[in-house]
Amino acid sequence: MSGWPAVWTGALLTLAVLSYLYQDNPAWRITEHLYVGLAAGYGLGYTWQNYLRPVLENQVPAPGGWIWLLPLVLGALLYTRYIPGWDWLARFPLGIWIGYGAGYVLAYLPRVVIGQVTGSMVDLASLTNIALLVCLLGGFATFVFTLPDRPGALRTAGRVGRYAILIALGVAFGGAVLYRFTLLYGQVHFLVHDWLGFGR
Amino acid sequence: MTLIARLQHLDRRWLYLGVLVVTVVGSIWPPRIVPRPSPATRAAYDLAQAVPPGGGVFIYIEYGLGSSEELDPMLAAVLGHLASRGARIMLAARSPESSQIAERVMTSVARRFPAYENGYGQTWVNLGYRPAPDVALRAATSGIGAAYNQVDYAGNTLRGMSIVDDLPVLDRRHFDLAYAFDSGDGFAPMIYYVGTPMRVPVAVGAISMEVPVLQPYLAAGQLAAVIGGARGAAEYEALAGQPEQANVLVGASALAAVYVLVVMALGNAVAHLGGGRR
Amino acid sequence: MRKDLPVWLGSLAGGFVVATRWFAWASATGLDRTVDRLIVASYAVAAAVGFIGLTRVHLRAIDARRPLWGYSIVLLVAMYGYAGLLFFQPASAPVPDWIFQNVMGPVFATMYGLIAFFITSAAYRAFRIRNAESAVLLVAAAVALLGNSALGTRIWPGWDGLVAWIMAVPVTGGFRAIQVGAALGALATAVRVLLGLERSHLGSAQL
Amino acid sequence: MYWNGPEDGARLLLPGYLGSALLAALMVALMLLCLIRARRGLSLPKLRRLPAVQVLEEMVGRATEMGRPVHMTPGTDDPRNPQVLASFPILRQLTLAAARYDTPLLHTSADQIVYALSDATIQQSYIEAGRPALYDPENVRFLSDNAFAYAAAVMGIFRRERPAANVMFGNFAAEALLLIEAGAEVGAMQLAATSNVFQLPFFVAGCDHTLIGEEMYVAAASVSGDPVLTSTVVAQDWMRLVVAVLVLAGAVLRTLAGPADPLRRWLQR
Repeated sequence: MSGWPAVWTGALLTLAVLSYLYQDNPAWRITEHLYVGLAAGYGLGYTWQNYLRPVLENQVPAPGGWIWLLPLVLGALLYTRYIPGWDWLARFPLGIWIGYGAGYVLAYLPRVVIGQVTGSMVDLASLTNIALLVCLLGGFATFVFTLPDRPGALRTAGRVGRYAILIALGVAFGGAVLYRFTLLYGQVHFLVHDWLGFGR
Repeated sequence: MTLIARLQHLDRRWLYLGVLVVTVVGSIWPPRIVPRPSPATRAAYDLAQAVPPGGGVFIYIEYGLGSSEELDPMLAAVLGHLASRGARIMLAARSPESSQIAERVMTSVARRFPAYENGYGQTWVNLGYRPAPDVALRAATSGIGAAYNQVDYAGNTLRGMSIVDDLPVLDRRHFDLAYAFDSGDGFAPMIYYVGTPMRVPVAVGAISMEVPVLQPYLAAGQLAAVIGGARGAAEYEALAGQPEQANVLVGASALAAVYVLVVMALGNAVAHLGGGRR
Repeated sequence: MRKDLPVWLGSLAGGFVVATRWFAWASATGLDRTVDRLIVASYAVAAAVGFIGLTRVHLRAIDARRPLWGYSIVLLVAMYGYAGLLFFQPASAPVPDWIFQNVMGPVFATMYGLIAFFITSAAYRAFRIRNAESAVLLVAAAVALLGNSALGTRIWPGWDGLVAWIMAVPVTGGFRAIQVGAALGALATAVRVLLGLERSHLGSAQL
Repeated sequence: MYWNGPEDGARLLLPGYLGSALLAALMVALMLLCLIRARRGLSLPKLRRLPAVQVLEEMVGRATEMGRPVHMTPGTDDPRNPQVLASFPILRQLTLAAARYDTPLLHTSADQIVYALSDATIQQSYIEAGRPALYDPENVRFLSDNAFAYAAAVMGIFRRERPAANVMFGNFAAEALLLIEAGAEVGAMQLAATSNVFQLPFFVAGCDHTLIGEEMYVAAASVSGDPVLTSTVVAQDWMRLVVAVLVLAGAVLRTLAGPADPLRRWLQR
């Protein structure tokens, strides 16, 4: 890496975070607040350097660049929430953002559903495929909301689906365990090798 | 019976200590296990193998530093393989950190290939991150330069970079393969905006916990291939015949698997022997 | 007007998105690309809202000498210091990059690493067999755990095949059912927003 | 673009969107139909009770007894994520309950715009409950838009302020388990709702109550009994039936007609 200051900073911060596991303590609290502060500073600084500054320097002065002022003003309206009496103006950007986002959902999500539907149109000559369809339709049955007294067949299907969902969740949990350990392993590796100089 | 009673009120910090011991041991003496390549990893390898020299590959890095341990070796293995095939590589990122990850891993891979070490702007480019990155990704399907404001990760202009001139649009005509290296949120935008409408084959380099979730998309053909976790990365390394960063991880994680199984068994034993306390 | 106009502008924006994504004539105008970029710009301008919120909360904590107010100073110094640095230098310059790599990086990675500890205590608490359902959950988790770690095949050569079948049938079926259902719910929510039925987020009493 | 060939000039829809457009149009039509029925006061089917949402009130009551706050988070995505949108009506319900019990409600968020929206929702809900003085801007906190800095801050807040109830309703990524265990450690009663299938296993394993996937979108209707919301849930169920029938019909056609079956290809047009 880049010398002992880097290694020692990293190691002490790593230990400070791990100390949370033992109990609340000043080292953890300092790290927590330092981290939150740096992350917020980074977010704002990065947006300025890599987005707003290029837009103000390159896009706005270009021919037809006035159009960029519209979104800048729209975004700035959000800050009216700090001005009593004018705070209703903040609803304009919020309303537009929400609507735009909902439009995205409506425009793109159905295609994903269609993909899942056509992907489920499997050849029933295979036992595996039949089992898949049973799991899928059973899963659908677990989500029916409007029949409080579900008829027997639907209830049975729902039970099959529930087991399929439980298996899926169990498998996902099992898959996650190792992934999580891999991440910790990286940090421990850093402590043991780079900081304490063990092994290899 | 006192042991059981004591275990019933087990302080969770003892479990934490066990985790620490297992990872320290795994870090110093990792057991070596070489996995056999699974069909899913082989599919990913074959996709990259099918990219012609000079073919475009778009790589969307979603994961952050926290997933680096698992995905960096995989990204390095795939980039190394693509570079050995002479593909033109365009990297984009879904967060500021992931743009730095893209830069770090790609420059280290480029050191092994002269055409990439000195070929920035021709053989590869790092477009970096933009706010609302998925919108930028979608915009790239109608024009990459405009979508990324004509600047790359470091703020250099994209104008005049031959890779952007030759591969101006993220579509099937210009790109043979699109990858998401993903810890959960990157694969869906790739399917929505790039895979399904533009018909570019989409592969995912996924953290292991994501693999079950990707199955429906793989089965439906919306994803062309998935490399799963440290194990998948080790398999890819084996296929591509490259140095084995991921392999060590596989051995260490075997220890972790045994430990967690023991903890699960212990939890059950305590609950049942101790008179079924919920 | 103060209440309804933002909602209708939002519906208009959403309708625009749908039209330009689906209809050939609307897509041909190329307007979608421009508007996407403008919306991104408006988001970027909002980037300081949270910054202001954090400043307010922590300044007040310091001012009122709340318990642990000293940590608020740490937070504010870090926040303004780093933002100030990045105002004058790109993130890739040596000093900001050093802080990112060697201060934020290790904290971030260790925070992720904490999950390994927590997943163990969750496994200890949560995977107790009480009935058929919890037994299924436990067995599925154990099978996947052994499969992922490449230990399964050492126990029994067919292990990978078993995991592949589980992945292809109950996992695909179960997750697909969840995903299709969630997509229907999300679609309904989007339509409710576009129809102006869902507006609790805009601070309206009417749901 | 590849579809800008001459033969595409006469197309109404871009290729690949026929199925989507039909699906979305059907959804909107069904929702409007159910909505009109609801507005006319015609009878609507009763919704199945979702036990998980019924406990919201109980959670606030428990916090009141213990003299500790209630915490809610919409997760770590921005408001374009429908899961985050679904959190606002629940936030409103929770705020109304908190106002009734006069118990502090902590709200933390990890996105600037979600923070602004939540703040507006909470303030308005306190006014609606007739208790505007209970609104405290310092209890509505943006913590960080970095998911792990957010989680670190929540972990600190939980240890210091010890909420007795924790509602996690929205989209969560890897930080989910940190929040769950931080809540479990201080003995909070926990309700979780997400469609993020990566995190569902942890919520199911670690929380007292979990809403899975679509249930989170139905929660608001279920808890409020509002006829307008209920009517849209009815439309969801009809759509589910349509999807199930399509899948079955497609599978049968596929089995009879082979890979070139017409239904699938038509849907993908």
